[in-house]
Order: sequence, then C-alpha cells, then structure tokens
Amino acid sequence: MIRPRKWLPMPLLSVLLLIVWLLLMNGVALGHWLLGGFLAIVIPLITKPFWEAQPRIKKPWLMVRYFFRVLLDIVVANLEASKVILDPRGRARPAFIEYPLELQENFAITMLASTITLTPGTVSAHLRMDGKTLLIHALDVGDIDDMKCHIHERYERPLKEIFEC
Amino acid sequence: MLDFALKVSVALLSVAIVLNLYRVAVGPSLPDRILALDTMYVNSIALIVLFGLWLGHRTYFEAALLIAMLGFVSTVAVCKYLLRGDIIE
Amino acid sequence: MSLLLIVLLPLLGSLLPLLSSNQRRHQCALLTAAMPLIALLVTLRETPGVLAGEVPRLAFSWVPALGLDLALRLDGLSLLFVLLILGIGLLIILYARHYLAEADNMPRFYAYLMLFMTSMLGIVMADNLILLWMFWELTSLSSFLLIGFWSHQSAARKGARMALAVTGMGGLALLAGFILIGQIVGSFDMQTVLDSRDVILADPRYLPALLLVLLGAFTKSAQFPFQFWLPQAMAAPTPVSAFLHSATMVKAGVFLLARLHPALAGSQEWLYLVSLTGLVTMLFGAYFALIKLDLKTILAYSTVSHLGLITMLFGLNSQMAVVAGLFHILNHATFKAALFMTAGIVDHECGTRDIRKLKGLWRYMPMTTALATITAASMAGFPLLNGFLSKEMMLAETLETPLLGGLAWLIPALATIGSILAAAYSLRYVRNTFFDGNRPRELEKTPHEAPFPLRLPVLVLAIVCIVIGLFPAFTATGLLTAAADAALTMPAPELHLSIWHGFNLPLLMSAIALIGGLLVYALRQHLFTFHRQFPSRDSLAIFEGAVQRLIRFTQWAIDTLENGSLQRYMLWVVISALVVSGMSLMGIETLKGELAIQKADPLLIVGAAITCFAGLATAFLHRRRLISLIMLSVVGLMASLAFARFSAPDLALTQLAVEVVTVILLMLALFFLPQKTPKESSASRIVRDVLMAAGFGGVVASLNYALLTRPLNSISDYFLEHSVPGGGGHNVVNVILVDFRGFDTLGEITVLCIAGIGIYKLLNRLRLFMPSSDSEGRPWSPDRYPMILASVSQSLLPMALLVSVFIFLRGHNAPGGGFIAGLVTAVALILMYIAHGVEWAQQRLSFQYQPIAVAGVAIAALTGVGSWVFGYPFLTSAFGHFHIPLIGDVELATAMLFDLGVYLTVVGATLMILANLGKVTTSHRPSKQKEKA
Amino acid sequence: MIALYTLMEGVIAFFLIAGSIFALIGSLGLARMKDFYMRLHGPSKISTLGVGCVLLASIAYFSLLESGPSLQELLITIFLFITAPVSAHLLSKSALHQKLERDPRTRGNPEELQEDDDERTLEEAPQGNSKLP
Amino acid sequence: MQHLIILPVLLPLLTGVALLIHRGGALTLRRTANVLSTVALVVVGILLVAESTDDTIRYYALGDWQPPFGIILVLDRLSALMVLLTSLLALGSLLYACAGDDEQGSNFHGLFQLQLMGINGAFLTGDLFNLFVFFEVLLIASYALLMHGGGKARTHAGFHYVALNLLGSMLFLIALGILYGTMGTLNMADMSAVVTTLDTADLGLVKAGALLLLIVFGLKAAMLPLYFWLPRAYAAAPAPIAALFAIMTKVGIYSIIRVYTLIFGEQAGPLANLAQPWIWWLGLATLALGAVGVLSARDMRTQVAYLILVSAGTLLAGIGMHSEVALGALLYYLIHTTLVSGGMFLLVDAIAQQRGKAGARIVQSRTLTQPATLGLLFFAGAIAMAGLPPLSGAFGKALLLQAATTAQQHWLWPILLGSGLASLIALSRTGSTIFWRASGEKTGITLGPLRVTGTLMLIGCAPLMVAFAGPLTAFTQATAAQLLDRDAYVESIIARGDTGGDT
Amino acid sequence: MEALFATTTGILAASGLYLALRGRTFPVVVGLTLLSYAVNLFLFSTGGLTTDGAAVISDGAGKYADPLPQALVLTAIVIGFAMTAFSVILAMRVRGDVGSDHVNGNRVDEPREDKS
Ligand code: NA
Ligand code: NA
Repeated sequence: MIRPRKWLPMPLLSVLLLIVWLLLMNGVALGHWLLGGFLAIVIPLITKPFWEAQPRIKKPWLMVRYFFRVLLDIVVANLEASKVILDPRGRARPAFIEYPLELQENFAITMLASTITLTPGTVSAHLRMDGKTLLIHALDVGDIDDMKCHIHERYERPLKEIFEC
Repeated sequence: MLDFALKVSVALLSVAIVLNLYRVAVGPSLPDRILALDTMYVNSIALIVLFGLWLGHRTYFEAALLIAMLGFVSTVAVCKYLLRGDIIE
Repeated sequence: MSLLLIVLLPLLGSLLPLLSSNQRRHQCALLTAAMPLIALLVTLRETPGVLAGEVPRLAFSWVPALGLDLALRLDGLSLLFVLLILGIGLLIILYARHYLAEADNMPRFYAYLMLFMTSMLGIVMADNLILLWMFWELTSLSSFLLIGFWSHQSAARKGARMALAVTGMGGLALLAGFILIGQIVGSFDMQTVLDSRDVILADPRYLPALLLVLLGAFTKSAQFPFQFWLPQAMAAPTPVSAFLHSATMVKAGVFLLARLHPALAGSQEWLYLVSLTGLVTMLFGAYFALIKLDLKTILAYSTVSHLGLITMLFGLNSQMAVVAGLFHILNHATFKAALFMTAGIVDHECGTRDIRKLKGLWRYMPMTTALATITAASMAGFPLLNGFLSKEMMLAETLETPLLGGLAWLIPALATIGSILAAAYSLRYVRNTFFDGNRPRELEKTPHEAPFPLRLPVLVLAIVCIVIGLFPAFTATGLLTAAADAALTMPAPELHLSIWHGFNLPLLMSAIALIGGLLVYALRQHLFTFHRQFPSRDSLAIFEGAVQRLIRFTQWAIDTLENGSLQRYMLWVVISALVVSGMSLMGIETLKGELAIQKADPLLIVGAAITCFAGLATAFLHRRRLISLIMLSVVGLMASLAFARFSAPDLALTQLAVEVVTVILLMLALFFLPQKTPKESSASRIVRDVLMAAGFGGVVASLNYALLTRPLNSISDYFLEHSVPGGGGHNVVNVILVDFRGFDTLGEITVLCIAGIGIYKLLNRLRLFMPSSDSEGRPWSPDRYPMILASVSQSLLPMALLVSVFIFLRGHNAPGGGFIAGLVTAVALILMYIAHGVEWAQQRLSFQYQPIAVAGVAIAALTGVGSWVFGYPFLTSAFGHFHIPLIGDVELATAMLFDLGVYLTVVGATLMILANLGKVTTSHRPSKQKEKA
Repeated sequence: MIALYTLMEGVIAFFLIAGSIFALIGSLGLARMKDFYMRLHGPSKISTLGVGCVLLASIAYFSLLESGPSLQELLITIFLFITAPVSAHLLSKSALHQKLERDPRTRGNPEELQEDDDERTLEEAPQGNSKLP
Repeated sequence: MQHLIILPVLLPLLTGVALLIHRGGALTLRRTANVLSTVALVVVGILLVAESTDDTIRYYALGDWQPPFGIILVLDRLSALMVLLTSLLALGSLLYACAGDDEQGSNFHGLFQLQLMGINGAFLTGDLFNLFVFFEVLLIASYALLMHGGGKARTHAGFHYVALNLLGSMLFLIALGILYGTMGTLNMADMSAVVTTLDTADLGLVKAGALLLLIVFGLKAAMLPLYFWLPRAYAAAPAPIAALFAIMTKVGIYSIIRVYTLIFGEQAGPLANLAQPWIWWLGLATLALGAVGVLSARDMRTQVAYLILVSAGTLLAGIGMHSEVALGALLYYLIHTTLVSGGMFLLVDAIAQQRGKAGARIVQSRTLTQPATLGLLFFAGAIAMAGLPPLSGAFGKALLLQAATTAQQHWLWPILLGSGLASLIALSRTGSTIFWRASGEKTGITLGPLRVTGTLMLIGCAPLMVAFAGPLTAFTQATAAQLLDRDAYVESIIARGDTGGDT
Repeated sequence: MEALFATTTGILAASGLYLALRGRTFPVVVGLTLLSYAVNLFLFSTGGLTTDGAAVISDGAGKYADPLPQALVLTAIVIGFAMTAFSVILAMRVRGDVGSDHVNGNRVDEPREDKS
C-alpha cells in the first residue's frame, strides 16, 4: 500500500525540486527525469525534520497572481528608488514605519517582509519578537498611513488569503 | 553590438565594485561594511556571468550560483555575529 | 679463545652476584670470585708462553666500517696488567665481603666491580684502538657507579660526577686522538699502529694526535692539572679506592703510555710533554700527600705523585726508564692497594680517617700496624722492599735524561725532592696513625683489630712486597722483560734486578731521600704553617661551582634565545627564507624571461587594485578584528574572481567556498577572543615588521614575475591528452584530482578528517570566557533566532542539497566535484545551525559527523584497494560509457566513488569543526527563549 | 533567422546595459546615501534587479547560442530574490541593534532606536563575564 | 607481492579509519587492533628492507599512471630503512601508550595510525608535491596527538608548533611553485633528469626554490634558526607521542638527504650540492646550541628534547660533510638516535610518574618505586645518548668522526665531542639527582609490563645495534652508495615508464 | 599583466606576513590565511596566466590553462583550510587554557620551576 504522506511528505516541494533539477541539467532526457524524480523524493525525506511548520498554500492560483504583481512592482519600485538615489539634491523623505501585522503564520510573514523589501521603496527592518509588529524603513514616503494601507491592501491581504484565510 | 554592450557592462560593474569597496573601507559602521561586502558579492555574480558571456561558455554558471549562496550565508553569519556574538548557539 | 674467556668471565661474573641476595653474603662473594679466579687460572696457563715471547692474539671482525674488530692480545704488557687486575681484584672481593656494611647492597657492588674488572681487562688486552677506547670509557662509567655507590652522601655523588666529567672528557679526546692515528696509519689494528711509528711521527697530524691521546691518558691517570678528581673519588668505599683508584684504573693512563710507546714516543714533543707533566705531578702530589689530613686523601695524593713518577719515566725516552716505569706500576699496585686496605681497616674500626684524631692504634691492631708499616716502607722506598728497587731505578734514569739540556741536573734533583717527600708522607701515615702517643681521642667507637679476612688481603700484598723486594730477579724479571718487550720498539734491555748494585749515585740519592724524609717529617709543622697562608681550595666545590655557573650561563643563553615569542621564531624563519631566496635572486641577471608580456585590461587593474587595497587593509586594520576579517573576505572573493578570470573555475569555486567557511570559523572564534587588539607593538617593532614583510613580498613578487615571464615545458600536456581517453573525464583538473593524482587527494581528505577529529579533541572540556556584550559594551540582541531567517533557510536546504548533488555529478566533466559539493552541503547545514541553533539542528540530524568524515576516507581508500582485484595498482580507475535505452548515455567511473569519499569527508569534517565548535560555546548560555521552552 | 538573431542580440544588449546600470545605481546608493537605513535600499533591491537583468541576458544568450531554452540562470535569479530581502532584514536588524544614527529627516521614532536600558535587563546583563561551568 | 610498497601507507590508513569510524567501543579491542597493525607494519618493514637489499630500485605507480606523470612510491634502501625504523619506534611507543596514556583523550589509536601513514608516505613517495601532502598529514596528526590529554603547556607549545609549521607549509608551496614553474615536473627522479638540462637563465630561480626547500626541511629537522618549536613541543607532548615524534625531525633529515642527493646532487651541474655548505655550518651550530640546551634543561623532558636537537645537528653536519662514508655513518646514527631518544621520552615519563609532585623536574624528590629497573634503563639510555661506549651512540659518533677527513670537516670533532661531554655532564647530573639524591616515601606507583616492554624495546635497541653493528653499518654504507648513485635511480624510474620521460 | 599579478601576490604575501608577525593569536591566524591566499595565487600562476582558456576538454577549444597547478592549488586550499581551522580552534584553546591570546612570550604564566 502506498502511503503518499509517508513517501511524499511535501509534494509541492518535490515538484519544485524536480523542476529545479531539470533547470539545472538543462535538458529533459528521461535520465534527468528519473534522477530528478529520485532526488525529488529523497531530498524532502531527508530534510523533512528541518521544516518547522509546513506552510500550507490554500489558494495556489492566488499565489501565481501575487507573484506577477510583485514582479511588476519590483520594476516600478526600482525605478522610483533609482530616482531618489540619482537625485542630485538628495531629496528624500525617509521614515520608520511601525506596521502592525495581521498575518500570523511565519512563512506568510516572511513573504510579506520580503515583498516589502523588494518593492515600494521600503525595507522591512525589524520584526519585533512578539511577531506582531514589523518595523519598516521607507526611503521616500509622503504619508505614512497611506503607505501602511497600501501594503495591507496590496500584499498582506492577498497573503492572508493564500495561506490562512 | 553585443561586444560593446559587454564592455560597457563590465565597466559599469567595475565602477560599482569600486564603490562597494569605498563603502567597505570607510564604513563608518560595521553593518555598512557588511552591506557593502554583500553588494560586492552580488555584483561579482554579474561580473562572472558577463565573463561567461564573453567566453561563450557556461562553465561559470556554478561559480555564480555558489557566490549567490555563499555570499548570503556569509552575510547572515556576520549579521548574526553582530546581533548575538555567537553565530551558532 | 682463552683470551676471550679472560675478558668475558668477569663480565659473566658481573651478572652472577645479582642472582644472589643481599642476605646471603658469603654465597654472593663466592659467586663473584669464581669467575675471576677461573680467568686468573686461564691467564696463568698462558703465562709461560707469553713469558717465552709468544703473543697470543685473537680477532673477530665486528664493524668493518668503523675499523673495529673484536681483537685481543696477551703480550707481556697485557699479562703484567691482567695479573695485577685479577690478582688484586680477587683480594678486593675478599676484602669487600667483610668491609661492606649490612645496609650496603652487596650484589650490586660486586656487579659494578666485575663490570669494572671486565673493562679494565679489555683495555689491557685490546688489540684494536677503537676497542681499547670502548673499554676505556667503560672504566669511567663503572668508576662513576662505584664512586657514587654510597649515593646518599653528597660528596660521593659529586665526586662521582666530577670523575666522570674529567675522565669522560679525556676519553672523548682519546677517541679523537685514536681516530687521528687511525687516519694516519689507515688502520686501528694495534700491531699495525705499533709498527707505524715512522709514519706517525712524520705526519703533520702527529702533534694533535699526541696531544689528544695524552689528554686521555693524563686525565685518567690524574696527571697535573687534572689530578683534582682523584682525591674526591675517595668518597667511594675503600675497596674501590684500593682497586680502581690506586691499583688499576688510574694505571690505565700510564698503561696507555706504555702501550703506545712504540708508536708515539721518541719525539721531542713526547719527551717534554710526558716527562715534565709527570715530574710536576709527582712533586705536586707528594706535597699535598704531606699536607692532607684524611688517610685516604693522603694516599690518593701519594697515588697522584707515584703516577707522576711513572709518567715521567715513560716520558724519558729511555728504554730502561720504561722498564723502571713498568716495575713501579707493579710495585705501586701492591703496596698502595695494601695501604688503602689498611686505611679502610682503620676507618672501619675507628669510624674516622682523620689523622688528627688517630694515634697509637698499634695497641689495638698490632697486625694491621705491622702490615701498614711494611707497605708504607715500601712506598717510601725503604731497602729490601719492592718500592725501593723501582725508585732507585727511577733515580738512576733521571740522571741519564737529555731533558732540559744544560739544566738537566734539575731533573734528578727534583726527583730526589719527590722521594724525600714520599718518605716523609709515608712516615707520617704510619707514625701519626699507629704510633705517636697512647690512645686516640674522640673516637666514636673503641678500636680493635679487624677480623682476619679483612687483614688477609693486606697480608698477601705485604708478602708480595717483601718477596719482590728480596728476590726481584727471581720474581719479576721475566714478567718485566716480557712487558718491556711489548712496550718498546726493540727488544727490552737485559734486566739485572737485584737489591745491591754497589755504591753509586742512585743509592746516595735513595739515602738522601730517606734521611731527608725523616727531616722533613720532623719539621712538618713549619710546612703546615707555610701551607696555611694559602686559601684552602676544595676542588669539589670549585668544580661544582664551575658546573653551576656553566648551567646558569646556558640557562641564561637559552632563555634569552628562546623567549617564548612566536614573533621571534617566525622572524627567524622569514629571515632564513629571505636570505636564501634573496641571494639566489641576486644571481639572476634579468628577472624578466623570454615570454612576451600580456596586456592588462582595465578590469584586471581594478581587480588587482581592490585586492591589494583589501590585503593591505586586512593588515593595517588588524587591531579592529572584525573589520580586518571583512577585508579578508574581500581578498578571498577577489582571489576567487581572479581564478575565474584566469580560466580556473574549479579553483574559483573552491576558493570561494573555503573562504566563506573560513570566515564563519574565524567569526566563531572571534566571539571568544578579544575583539580588538590593543596597541602593543613599539614603533621600531612595527618598522622592523613592515620592512621584513615588504622584503618578503618583494621576493615573492620577484619570483612570481620571473616565473610568469619564462616559458614552461611541463608534463601537463600529458594530462590534457589523456584526461578523456585515460581518465574518462573532460574536466582535467577533476581528473587529476581523482585519478592522475588521486593519491594526493586521498592524503588531502585524510588531513581534513584528522583536522576535524583533532578539533574535536581540542574542544574537549574547553572552558572559555563568553562576553555578554560586544566590543562596544552593548548587550547582545535578545532575538536569538530571527524568524525570517529561520523561515527562509529551511526552504533553502533542499535546494542546496539538490545543487550539491548537481555539482557533485558534474565534477568529472565540468567544474565541480566532490569537494565543492561537500562544502555546499556543509554550508547549507551550517546555515541551519545559524538559523535555528545547535540543539534544534542536532535533534534533526540523525547521524554523527565523525563517522561520516571517516567513512569518506574509507570509501576513497577502499575504492583504491578495489583495483587490486583486477590486478592493477592502488587507485587505478575504471570507467565506462553505457548506453541505456530511453535513459541515454550514462558514464560510470570508479573515480566517482572516490569523489563520493571526498564529498563525505568534506561534509563530515566541516560540520565536525563548525558544529562542534558551536556546541561547545552554547551550553548553558542563558536566554529568554530557552526559559520559555 | 538573421532578423531574429539581431533582435535577440538587441534584447541581450538591452538587458546587459540595463542590468549593469541598475547594479551601478544600487552601489551608488550604497555609496551616496546619508544613513545606513537609506543606504540599505539600493543594494537590497536595485542591485538585485540589476543582477537579475544580467542573468536574463545570459539566459537569452545561451538559449540563442545553443538554440534551445536554457534556464539555468533563472535559478540564480530566483535565489537572489529570495535571499536579498533576508540579508537586508538581518542587516537592518543589526543596525537597529547597534542603534546606528539615522538621518535627521527621518520620521518615526521606533523604540529600537530609543536610548533606554530596558533591553539590558531583559537578559544576560547581570551575568557579566561568565565562565562556562 | 607487488603491492607491498604501498602497505606502509595503506595499512595504517585502513586501520586508522576502522578505529576512528566510531568514537566509542571497547578499549581492549582498539589496543589490540592498533598493536596488531603496528606489528604487521614492522613485518612489512622487514620485508621491504629485505627486498631493497638487492639494490634494485622499485617503484609503485599509483593509479597505474607511469612516472613522471603519476605519483609513485619508491622503494630503495633508504625508504625501506626509514619505514622499518618508524614502525619499530611506533611499536615501542604504542605498547607504552596502551598502559593508559591512550585513555587520556579521544581517538588516540586511530590518530596514531594516521600519523604513521603520514610518516611512511613521506618516506616512500617519489613525488615532491605528494611529499608536501604527506608532510601535512603527519603534521596535522601530530598536532592532534600533541594535544592528546590537554593541558596548558601543550596548548601553548602547540600553537607555536602549528603556526611555525603553517609558515613552513607556505614556504614549501612557494618552493614547489618555483620548481614546477621552472622544471615542469613534480616527480623527483624526473626533476633530477631535468635539472641537468636547465636553461642558464633559470638557474637562479631553481636555486631559490631549492634553498627554500632547505628552509622547509630545516624547520622539520630542527636546524638552527628554525628549531624553536621543538623543545617545548616535545617536552609538552604526551610521552608516547613525544617518543613517536623522535622520527619527525628525521622526516626533515630524510627529505634533505633525498632532495639534495637525488635532485641537487653531484650531477646537477651548476646547482650541484648547493645546500651542503649551508647544512654543514648550520648543522654544527645546531649541534652546539643543542648541547647548550641539554645543559640548561630544568626538566628531563626538555633535556631529552634538546638531545633530539643535538642529534639533529649531528645528522645535519653529517649531511653537510657530503661524502659516502659520512652518509653511511649518519644513517647508522639516525637509527640509533631515533630509537633511543624515543625510548628516553618513555623512560623519562615513567620516572616522572614515580616521583610524585616533582614530576620530570630535575630536583630532589621522593625515592622511586623501582629505582633499579629505571636506573638501569636510564643509565643505558644516557650512555647511548651521550655517545659513550659500549652502546650505539658511541659507534655512530665514532663513524661520523672518522668520516671527517678534511680540514674543514675537522670542525666537527671539537663540537661533536664537546656536545658529548656536555650531554655527559648534564645527564650525570640528572641521573644523580633523580636516583641518588632521592629520599622519602615511595609513591608506590609501579611500571606495568606494557610500559616496561615499550621502553625496553626502544632503549634495548642500543645494545642490539652494537651487537649487529657489522651488518647494520654494511647496510647503511650500501644505502649511502645507492643514494649517491643518482643515475641508477633515475634510470630505474624514468626509463621504465611506458610512456617515457619526454620532458 | 604579469607585473600586475606578481605585485598583487607580493602585496598579499607582505600583508599576510606582517599580520603573522603580530603578537596575538587572531592576527597570526588571519595573517597566515591571507598568506595562504597569496601562496595559492603564486602556485596557480606557475603554469602561466591563461586569460581565455577552456576549462574542460572540448573539441573546439584551443587553449587550456595548465591544469596541474590548478589541481595542486586545490589540494593546497583544502589542506590550508584544515590547518587554519585547527589553528583557529587552537587559538581559542590557548585563550581558554592560558587565559590570554598572547604569543609574544611576555605575559604567559609559565609553570614556575624550582631552582635545582
Ligand atoms: Na694522628
Ligand atoms: Na555556539
């Protein structure tokens, strides 16, 4: 009897590993699939104990949308940040923003923090130890509350949906 | 065209690395220096990739991958050092 | 064969007493005596032949390279000594049996004594110079043991050491002298040497050889200025004094003079050096024999004096003098051994040897008194006793000497003075001890006559003295002639030993000596008063002081040189390297070779500038250690980029991975080491180091430049050609590592594995100070495992493992391989440790690191052994390309198995190092999170 | 075919130049900005994007050269985008821990940068230089 | 038995690995395995020596790659001798260690075997870079073993030892780089062939490389300005390890002999014998300073360490004399000094154990529990070390003195004899303090049979070497002759290679 | 280019040596590490500097960097790492046992020895 939970504890990871393997091998020969498949099963088994809490993605399609949204935002954010850096007069309106988190799952918080760093002129500077407040440093921000709102609407809520809902 | 683009890219990245070194050297704080070193790692990845393009080999792919991985680990380690002193505790 | 028996029986005899116990003393003595007794019988059996002119010899080849043969001879000279050694030796065994106290370890004493006897016999019978030297040194060693026998006495220990140092020094000189003679003659065979006088005397090396040999002989025979050790040797038990320090060992020196007389004597150098030394020693010894207060010391100085006399005779370059010397050796041995035994009896029965405390002992020990009187008279040269005969011969010979030319009369005059003194101290010895008043004062015990066995040896010797004195022609002529034959190049002159030679000058001198002796004795108080003006000099204290000063000096020298400073030691290494390489570089005409210079592009210039800057910054910012470390990272990164730039991707990868692990390691260490280096070096020190470093850098750069501009014809082409067909891999570097030079790699992973294990050892019970705040005094952040890091790192682990599998598999054909793959795995796991802590990670890793690392080495080694099965040498690789339907081409190579070993070792060792270090530092560190958990 | 080739070459050149410009701007930000928190922005996102562009150029180039998709470099890109924010986060964490000066224009006064001794009492402070048992 | 040559490397490696794979396990089993393996190594050593006596030079091509391309192990008289010597010394030390020193820390037995692997590899390899690798193996193993049991003195001396050797390794690599960069090969026989064809423009460079190697080897061999790591490290090491270390300086000596007879020997043209003058004078200086050190020593271990320095100086001077006779003589001396000084380290430790608090210090102390046994051994060892007859040291010294025939070489005489006298004075002082000045209660600690056997085995070699001095010196002289016959060596390695030496 | 490379190697070697001559364990270890970087570059360069050689055997490639020094340097790097690791931990051990990180011999409490 096949017990998928035992042999395939993290199916998503396994798929990911297989894809990465094929990327690495840069080919789709059967040998690559076989070896890749083997590794995709073995490595999760080995590393299983290292996963503290396995994130469960409730809505994968939302995840995809989120991914592309972030990708686009990255480009925009970079252009904006470049403007500030290249500004000869050094005009910037830096600020520290204390952002109250609604998210509770570690993985989701991590994703939010990463997104914030990569996107709108902000860097997630510090996650307080209680895990409820994210300290954000913004390079050039007009209204702090707008910014908070923006983050919440554009990133936190979708993440909440994807992981926790 | 590609040749020219490569040359320009190399030149720009060299300047970038020199700027990183400037920050490594003047600091003033330790996080500044570490940040600069980390950036240097990242720029080195670009440089290595450019070098692969220049030669037309992909033999430098692993090097780039490793710089990415190890650069990260080393930055993490130094930050941990600044925060806790003991890296592995 | 009997010659070998004579030497070996006493050697066996040195083991026999050890079989006995200290309690069964009779048995012990008998066991001991048995062997020399047999040896004596064997000798006696040989005696007629030897006296008739035969020279039995025996030789086994031993060490041809050294010119050393186990060669023995028994000529007349040897016979004289063998008889003395064995004869007196047996008497000493008897004497010692009753002399030694219950507390003394008799078996050990006898063992030492027999060892000494063996070595002495060896000296006199050796037929090879090196062999002679060996026995010579053995006498010094056994004498050391015997002098120090009463080791609880400080004087005994010091006296033993002093004797060993002096005679040891002489022995080493003697070796040098012998080897010089051997180099002159071309052989160490005794007969060849003895026959080569003309060659030796004509050689420019003669004088150094002579000096060295004489140094050996004079130290052994206590000749001036080396006489000082002998009186101190009197700390030994009296049997030892009697046997070694009067009858035999000290005679080794004069024996040597006689032995080598045919080869070395006859020159002016010999004449002056030997006879004057002897003369001075004779007078010196006699004077002190008269002054000293201790019975044994008196006898010791008299021995010094008599040895001087004998030495002088051997130095005179006259045949008759040699005969006289030999005769006196015999006579002195008999009376002096007897006298020492009487001194021992007095000591034994009275508990003191202080001549001031003793008097009138004749009442208590009449027989001892009689024996002492007879032998002392012999020593004084009283007629009808054997001492008289040889002394008269000596006086006669001094008259003949060509020494000192116009001042030749001085020699007999001084010899007469020596004889006067001898008569005086002999008289003093007997009168002050046994007569002169009624009762001894302040004695610890009441004296009484010693047991007969203690007196028996003295009696025997006294009888010998008388017999020889009365019937010299009958008793001694044969032996002396035979001995003289051996000691002279030509047949010995005909001997006419008799008591009465008519009225002549020597007889007058003898008479003067006796009367003068009486006179000097009567006026001795004036002499003592005169002597008191000089500060008393204790040679033992002087020697000990000199040794102490020497040792303190050496300690000062060593402490100054080895001040414990690593800097200094390093500097020496660097200076040495600079000197040799600098000198070689100076010999090069132009640094630049034939190769054309390649153009440097701007990127390279930038890279070089960054590297140099970072390198210099690492050095000059070293006092801020973390910054220095960051700069080191920059250098590491740049080095790895340079490898990439110069077409060495494997190196780039390895350098990078190693650099990161090194930095992590250094940071782990930095937590416990001071984070800053205080300013300590003085300006001059810094200047010195900068100069030294600059010099070193200059040399390295010059060498590098010279090499880079020279064409190289190397074996590398072979690897490029054979990598694919012979090694089955396209990545030549990897093929070299796992195949062509796989043995290097096996060694390399062994090093890594041992390092891991060694570090585990180092971390065992390591106790360290853990700073609770950083270098600025800030307390550490309470956030132990930042959540975001923990969260991301766990997702990176599977990816990293996948990448390391990828790098591992590619290694043979593309940059990568087991080593880099191993480091990637290790770094990924270290990230787990960093992100989650030791405890967390340890719980999740079901395996230990040491077995992994060791198994890696084992796999690599066993892969190598596997090739034996196919009849190939260790590490021979095999590979094959297999085409499997659907799957495609697969290449399998044993080298991959080898590489797997490398991989496992790297993972195991790296984690052993880092994780164990992390573990050690973590235990019991307070933290909020832990409390919560 | 030639046209496609030229087009691809153009795309590659674009990505190259754009990437290196981004990388330069990132490093410029690192060099120019006033305080650490502002300096952090450039490297953590602009440089990352720059390198990403260069990697894309490489993907395009090798796909063209080997006439087939070659997406290895994508891995590096993804990896960088995953790790860069973490590095930045940890760096700013340690900067806050060290209470590094911020530009006076900065609004907001997070408790992490306030001078108080509360943290000190949280743990370890009374330990002093403790020796391991 | 074609694989015999590699057994001295492989056997200890596999045993070591087997012993290390688990840290725990039955001690008796480990001891037995280690002893058996070492005994087997002795047997292998004997077989190798026997095989070498036909004066054929054999090599073992690892991976079946012929020289000069692959790494080879070379069996000649010298390498066979060194391997046998190592295994004998190891057996004595090991037996001693099995009495309890092995329990003082972890992994003793495995590391011990790996140490042997490193030493044997260094003696056997015919490849200069491989020599570097084995140097590192033996060094890292020695670092680990030096720290066995821990303690302040060990740590401190250890850091000096490690740091200096790290610097030495760097110099080794530089030298290797120079030599490879000019000669294009790493095989020593091939280098010997190439050195005769060098371009004159390269001579200076090669000379620099060759002399840098001398610094490296001199550091191992404890040559004068480079010896500083030795006294403390040896004095601090656990006794069986210090005893085993007696062979470590000889690795340096061996390397010097090998490189400067084979590559830069008579045939090397302008580079012929370039190191010998340096070695000669520095050797004499080492000898003299060693004697000073022996006198200065405040404890017995240090004293034996300086005696090692004396012997290193003697050996170096012997090399500097640069003649076949001298070479033969110094090889005899080398065997003697290795075994006896090893035995002395064990003995001194055994004595120290019975002296209570005084330990190894040369001060008055309690009476020893077994004064007779220890005294006899000490007496014998001291005689042998000081170079007095009838033990092997005397023969060694006499052979060396005889080999000195020219005016310059006669410098050896006063210095060698003087150092002998210094040793004699110092050792008699030590012996008289330890054995004669002792008083008071005995500690009751006795020497077990293993310790006695180990010590006796090593010091007992001194009389044995005297008894069999004839055949031994014949062997060492033949070894010297073989060493100087460079052509035979090169031909038997390069000419036999299938692919031929086309460089 | 050769001069540039050689100068760089020289400067790294000099910096490393300067550190190795300091009086504390940590700079010594760092210095030796730096020195080993320089030495690795040196050893690597003995096969010549090939700027655009192929890394693996392929049919089209004309030039290869000398592979032998690369293999040697790889071995040297690994060994150097093992040695550095050991010396780092030893430096900690020195601090733990001796109580200081000095190696200049001045401030180490050595066991007092009785005058004999
Ligand atoms: Na009296
Ligand atoms: Na830790």
